[in-house]
Amino acid sequence: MDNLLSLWNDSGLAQMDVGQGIMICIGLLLLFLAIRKGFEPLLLVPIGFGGILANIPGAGLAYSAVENAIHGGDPALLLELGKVLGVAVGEQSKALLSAYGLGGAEAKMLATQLANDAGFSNGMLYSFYSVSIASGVAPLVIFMGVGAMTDFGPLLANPKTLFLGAAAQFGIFATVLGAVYLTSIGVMDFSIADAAAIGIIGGADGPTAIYVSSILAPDLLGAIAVAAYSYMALVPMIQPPIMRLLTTEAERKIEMVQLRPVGTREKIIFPLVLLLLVAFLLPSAAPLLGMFCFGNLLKECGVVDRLSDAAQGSLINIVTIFLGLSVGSKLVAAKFLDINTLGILGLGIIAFAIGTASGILIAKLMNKLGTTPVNPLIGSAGVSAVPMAARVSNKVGLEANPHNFLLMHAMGPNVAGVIGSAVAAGVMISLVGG
Amino acid sequence: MDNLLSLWNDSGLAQMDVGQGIMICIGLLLLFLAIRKGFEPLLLVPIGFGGILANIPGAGLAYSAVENAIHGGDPALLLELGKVLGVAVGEQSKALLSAYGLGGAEAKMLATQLANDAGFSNGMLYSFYSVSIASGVAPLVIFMGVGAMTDFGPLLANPKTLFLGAAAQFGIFATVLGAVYLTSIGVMDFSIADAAAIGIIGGADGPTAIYVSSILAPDLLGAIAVAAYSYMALVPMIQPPIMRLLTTEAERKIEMVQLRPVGTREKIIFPLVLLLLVAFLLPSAAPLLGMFCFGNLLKECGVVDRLSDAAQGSLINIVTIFLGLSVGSKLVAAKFLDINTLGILGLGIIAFAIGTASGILIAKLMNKLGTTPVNPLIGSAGVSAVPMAARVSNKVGLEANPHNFLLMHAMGPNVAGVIGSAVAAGVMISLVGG
Amino acid sequence: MDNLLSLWNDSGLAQMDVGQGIMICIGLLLLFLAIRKGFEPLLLVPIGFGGILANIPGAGLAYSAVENAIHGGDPALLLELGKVLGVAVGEQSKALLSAYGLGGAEAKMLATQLANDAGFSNGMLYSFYSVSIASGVAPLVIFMGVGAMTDFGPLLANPKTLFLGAAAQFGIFATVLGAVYLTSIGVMDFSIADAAAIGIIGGADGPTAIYVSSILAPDLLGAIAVAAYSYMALVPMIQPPIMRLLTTEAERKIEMVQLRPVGTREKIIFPLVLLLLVAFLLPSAAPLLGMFCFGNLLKECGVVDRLSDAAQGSLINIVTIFLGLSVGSKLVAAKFLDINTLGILGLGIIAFAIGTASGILIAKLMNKLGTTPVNPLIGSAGVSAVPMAARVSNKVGLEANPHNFLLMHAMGPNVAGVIGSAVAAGVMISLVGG
Amino acid sequence: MQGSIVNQGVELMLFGMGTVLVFLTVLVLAITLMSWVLKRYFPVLETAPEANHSKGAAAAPATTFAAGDATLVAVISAALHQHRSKHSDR
Amino acid sequence: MQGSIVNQGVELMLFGMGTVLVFLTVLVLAITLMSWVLKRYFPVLETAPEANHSKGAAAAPATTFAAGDATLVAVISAALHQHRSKHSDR
Amino acid sequence: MQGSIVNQGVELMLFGMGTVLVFLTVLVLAITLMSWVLKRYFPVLETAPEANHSKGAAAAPATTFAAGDATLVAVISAALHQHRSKHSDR
Ligand code: NA
Ligand code: NA
Ligand code: NA
Repeated sequence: MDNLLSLWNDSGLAQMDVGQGIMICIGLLLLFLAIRKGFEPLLLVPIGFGGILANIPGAGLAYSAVENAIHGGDPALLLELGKVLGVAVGEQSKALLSAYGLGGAEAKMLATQLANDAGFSNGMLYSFYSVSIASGVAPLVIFMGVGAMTDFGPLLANPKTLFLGAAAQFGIFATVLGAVYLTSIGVMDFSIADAAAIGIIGGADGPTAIYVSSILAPDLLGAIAVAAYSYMALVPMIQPPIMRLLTTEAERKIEMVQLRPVGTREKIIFPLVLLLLVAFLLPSAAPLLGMFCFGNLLKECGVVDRLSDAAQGSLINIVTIFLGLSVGSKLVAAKFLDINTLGILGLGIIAFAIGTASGILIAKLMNKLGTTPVNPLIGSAGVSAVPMAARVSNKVGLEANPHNFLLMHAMGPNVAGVIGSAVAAGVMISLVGG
Repeated sequence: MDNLLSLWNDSGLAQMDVGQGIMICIGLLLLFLAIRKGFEPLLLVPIGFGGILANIPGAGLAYSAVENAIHGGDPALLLELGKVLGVAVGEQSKALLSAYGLGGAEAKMLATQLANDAGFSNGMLYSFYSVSIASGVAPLVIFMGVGAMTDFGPLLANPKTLFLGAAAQFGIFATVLGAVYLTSIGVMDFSIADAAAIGIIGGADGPTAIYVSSILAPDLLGAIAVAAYSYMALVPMIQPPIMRLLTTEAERKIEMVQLRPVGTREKIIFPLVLLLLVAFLLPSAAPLLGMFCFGNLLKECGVVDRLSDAAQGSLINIVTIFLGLSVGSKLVAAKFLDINTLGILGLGIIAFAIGTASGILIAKLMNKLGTTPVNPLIGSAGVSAVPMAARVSNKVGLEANPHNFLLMHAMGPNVAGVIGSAVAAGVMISLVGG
Repeated sequence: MDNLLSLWNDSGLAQMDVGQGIMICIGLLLLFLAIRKGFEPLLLVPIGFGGILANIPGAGLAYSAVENAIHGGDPALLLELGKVLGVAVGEQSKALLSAYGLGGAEAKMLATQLANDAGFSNGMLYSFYSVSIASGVAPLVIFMGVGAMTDFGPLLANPKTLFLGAAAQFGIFATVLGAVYLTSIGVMDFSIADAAAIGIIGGADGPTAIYVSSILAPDLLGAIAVAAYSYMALVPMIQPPIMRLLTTEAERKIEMVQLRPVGTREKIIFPLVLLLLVAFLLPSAAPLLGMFCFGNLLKECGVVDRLSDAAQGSLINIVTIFLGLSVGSKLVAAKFLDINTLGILGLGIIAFAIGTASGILIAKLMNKLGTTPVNPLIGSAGVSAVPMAARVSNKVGLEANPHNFLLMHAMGPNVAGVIGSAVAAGVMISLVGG
Repeated sequence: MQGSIVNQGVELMLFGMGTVLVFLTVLVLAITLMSWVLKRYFPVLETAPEANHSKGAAAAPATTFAAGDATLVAVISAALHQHRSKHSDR
Repeated sequence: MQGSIVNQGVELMLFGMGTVLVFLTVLVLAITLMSWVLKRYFPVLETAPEANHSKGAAAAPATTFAAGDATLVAVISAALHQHRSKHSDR
Repeated sequence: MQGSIVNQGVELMLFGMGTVLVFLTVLVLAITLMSWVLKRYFPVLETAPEANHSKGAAAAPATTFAAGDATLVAVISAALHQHRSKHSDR
């Protein structure tokens, strides 16, 4: 009879709260969007599934050993935990959790020892998160793989498109402003680090967003990653209206000059040039752009195809599985079901829109100032969201002029946008993170 | 001359004891069975090889830094270790080892610091074991890969076969009873947690057995894993006599109705249904069944083939290598050469036999009660041992009736058995492990 | 304005010192040699790139959290660090760094806690190094992959060629003598452990050299690995003059007897025989040769092709990426730009030359003593550098006699050299490392 | 004490086997319900995703292949084999 | 305090956007310089490595293919398809 | 002190080189013994596993290929090339 009670008490139905139910539904929704609607499935399937796992009541998969001990420990253990965490006797588990979150390394170690001795251990997703994201490794490895899949040929053929990639990053910083404004008027409650992490959604680049959030705002990581990947999937819906609004039919019909062929040596030297500029100008962007350049060099140098294949094949696939599940571990009800999440979702879409608009407007300016014709539609590709945004530029261009193939032209600003947002990430980590 | 002595003292021959010699022979035997007789070679080749490595005298590959320090340290170091582990001066290394095994997290950390400072480090296999099994990660990742290789079509076409998968788990619990009985009459010395871990051999599912043992009875893990994989390889010898004994010729000739085709959407939704049931009813099974469902969803959803291929390809292969070597690290003489190992081997085969019999008997019952004909031979496939047990059902069926193809029908109970033993694992972890 | 200053102070140009500039140039040189000249690109591309990353001023990618805290912390933090590391107040960061390097495990842990609490974390490359090399795992896994790619057929067909593989290891020990001699006359400053690690360059085997250095001389690892891989790439230039000098035209023309075919069973049993010899005679070589034999058994046993493919495919490729970057992390200016590095480079090439000469001379002796003809050119392949040295033997042989195909005959001493240097590594770890 | 561990074993068996049975019974019900709901309320959609998964019917060109050209088929497949055996050395 | 975080945000925007622009402008200059140097000082070498990368021109045999043999092409590609569809089941 | 490290080096050389020689000599003996035992006591089994490993002789179909059909071979290989160059763009 005791066992029956114990089984029932251990069961999910007995421990479920409303928040967890809602989060499980959100996880199912993400899976539906990913599988049925094709929303960035490579990330959103693991994230959605991880979100469901993280909210299984009583399983504690997303919690550390100490958090699990605080949720499930007996009063004697809580008393001891309170001692090492400096919380007065009689206070609730919430105070313990917050003291653990804010505690120094020594207090954390002592609390972990107590929890382990009492038989509590880290949840599966918590372990995945520690190894893959808290260490910073997974987003960097994925960025290396992205580098090994990126062709900088179009960018090298027309380096001026880098300006479009720069312009589109205005979406990032405008969003930072928006976030601090919402805080200043008391609607939301974001720190400047939170605001910077939210802004990076406008970079339209998943691994960059996850990397920055893991450093500047780990608590918001779940919402930021979900927003970033969802809006990247929605690019074909978000961008075209803005593109049509800001360009004339004549501009959309502009045909661009055929790109010159780019030599192997240029492609090999480019990642090294970029790396050296990062080294000299912005070391805080070195992990992200360093791994990106490394992946690209593996691909272009032509003598290490084994490594290049691993970087863009088995390695990135394996890491994506754990990265996705780990992001899902941040979708626990207590942290996700919050007014701030709504703010993040709202600000994120504004970031995409402003980035798109900035890219187009600067492209129009370049078209006015320069001699070679620039179709402003390629400006929107500067937000990155590779290669979706470039395809959108091509599609809207074809609608206006069926002989106008913008895809390769848009790939220049598209990959420039990746570099641009990594640079922005470096600046923010340097200014806000230290 | 000192060097010559030092080299000789370091050599294996000088340090070898009988137990290590026997264990090396057992390792060679496992390799022979795996390579020559085809006994589950994917696991038994690494396990056998790891077993040999673990017993190399003087190498200490399977020991932690502290254990290596206790074996090889000078008296001054042993004195200091004794202090932090609370063992009186003058006692032997055996007391130190046992105090280290039972010690709290803090004592372990201090002892490790002492051992590291004295130049001792973790053995290679100990490191593999910590990362892959003690963390719980490797069996879970392999279970994900198994999920990505499993087709639930036959089960969905005929859900009633789940009862056969349930029935066969009786082998697990009957074996638990056997183990506690042997303990109660003083023949063996198993705790209830040991008994539960031994019972899971009857689940005929390698990763589940390793996962449960790593939590409930790490000391017995080597013997349990070896028994589980050996008996899975022996299924074509263990099951047919029992199947022929419990069925009549007429029953074995029963032809089953062609299975209905199962749609893609059913296959996509099934892992989510299973996950939600686990979440609501048995959260302690969430890690195992969660990863299993995740792998299956990756495979079935059709939009993340990269991840599905990684899960059932490079990732599972890599993890299998380290899992096997790590299991081998538990084949050290001191722990394996024990009367309890004989008990485990004996109880394990009983578990298989009872599971087989239960599955067949329930299948006979279903045949009596229901209207659609059920060939009782598919009941034995409920023990899992995928896909060997299903093939055995098919083979025995063909012997009785050359037109009777039971393979697809037996795949239903076969994969049901995987779910059933994972559920049993969850119950045992919930009741015994907490 | 503060931000502008902060950005400038964070930039690489403001923090760059001459040493870092030189090391970045060395990194670029390694990349040039690897990509343009084909110098062992699989390792030297990641090593060169890692070397550049490690020397990005201000990024601290190759430093631990504590080292980063010492470089960038405020005086209060340095004071606290000084306390736990036992350094008097007012001393400089250099004293802190050296105290941290020499400190015990407890002092290191306390210092790490302080650094983490102050917001400093391990650099990316430092993390890679800890996980892949300091743990010893990466070289061992690569050795397993090399084992899975090695065919022992030619060695088994003509076991006497093992003597050539033994002879060539004289280069290792002669170099040890050279290193201690240079130290004794005051030119260099190597400990006996350093000398042993430098000698292993003569083993002409990358993972063995990295494994031994990581244990005996971690500070010299960067220079040793760079020397080992560079000279392996230079084998076609280093060896032929020595080969021509030590052999007569008539000797170079000697045609060898066709090798007998070797059966599958011999190939399966060989790695086990080798493993047992290691277990009985030289346990300190067990990690290296154990993993090597394991990889070879996976390949030859024919029943675990999945695992063999993983070991020589995705797994070795992934590990190579991180091993290379991690080796690069040891190319920091402070440690590499040192007179000792010149000594290592000079001694390394002497090791290759002596190894080559010893192999050839012993081959000449075998030719004199035995009845079956031995072409002395295959002796040089005993240094390993698989398969480059065997190809060099073949090429020089073809120059003397266009019908003289030595490739398969040279593969015997070639793989024997791998075993020989792993044995030498075991002896040195046993005698010097303990 | 000896009775105690046997009691624990019996309890573990009863609750364990009970849970397995209850869980798998609920799963049978859930699967049956799922299949019924899909068949009843979303019948048309079923074929579409199936077709998406079949990935370009390779059968079509094969059926345009004139029967009786057995010799040609043999020649071509020999060429294929030869071609492959040449290139598989790489 | 409220003003303060807005100020921080404005500063972050100015310095951040400025750095992005400066960095990418320098990158444009560096790329242009690199391409110019390569074109100006190492012009001959360029074609060689390109050829190395193209890995055996598959075009040549195709162009020797006599036009008008459309039927044969159809037959052969059908054979190929059949061959593949047979072997893709594995 | 200076003499001491040289002595250590000499000792390391003697014992190291000695161990390498002894170990590899024992290995030579062990290999020779193994091969002899296999040949002497298990001679018949040897061919069977070898055959298992050769994995389907691809040569047979190629030899049935009639000589003199050089033109057809050229046509077919051109078709193959064309087919591949078309599909390698993916
Ligand atoms: Na971007
Ligand atoms: Na089972
Ligand atoms: Na060697």
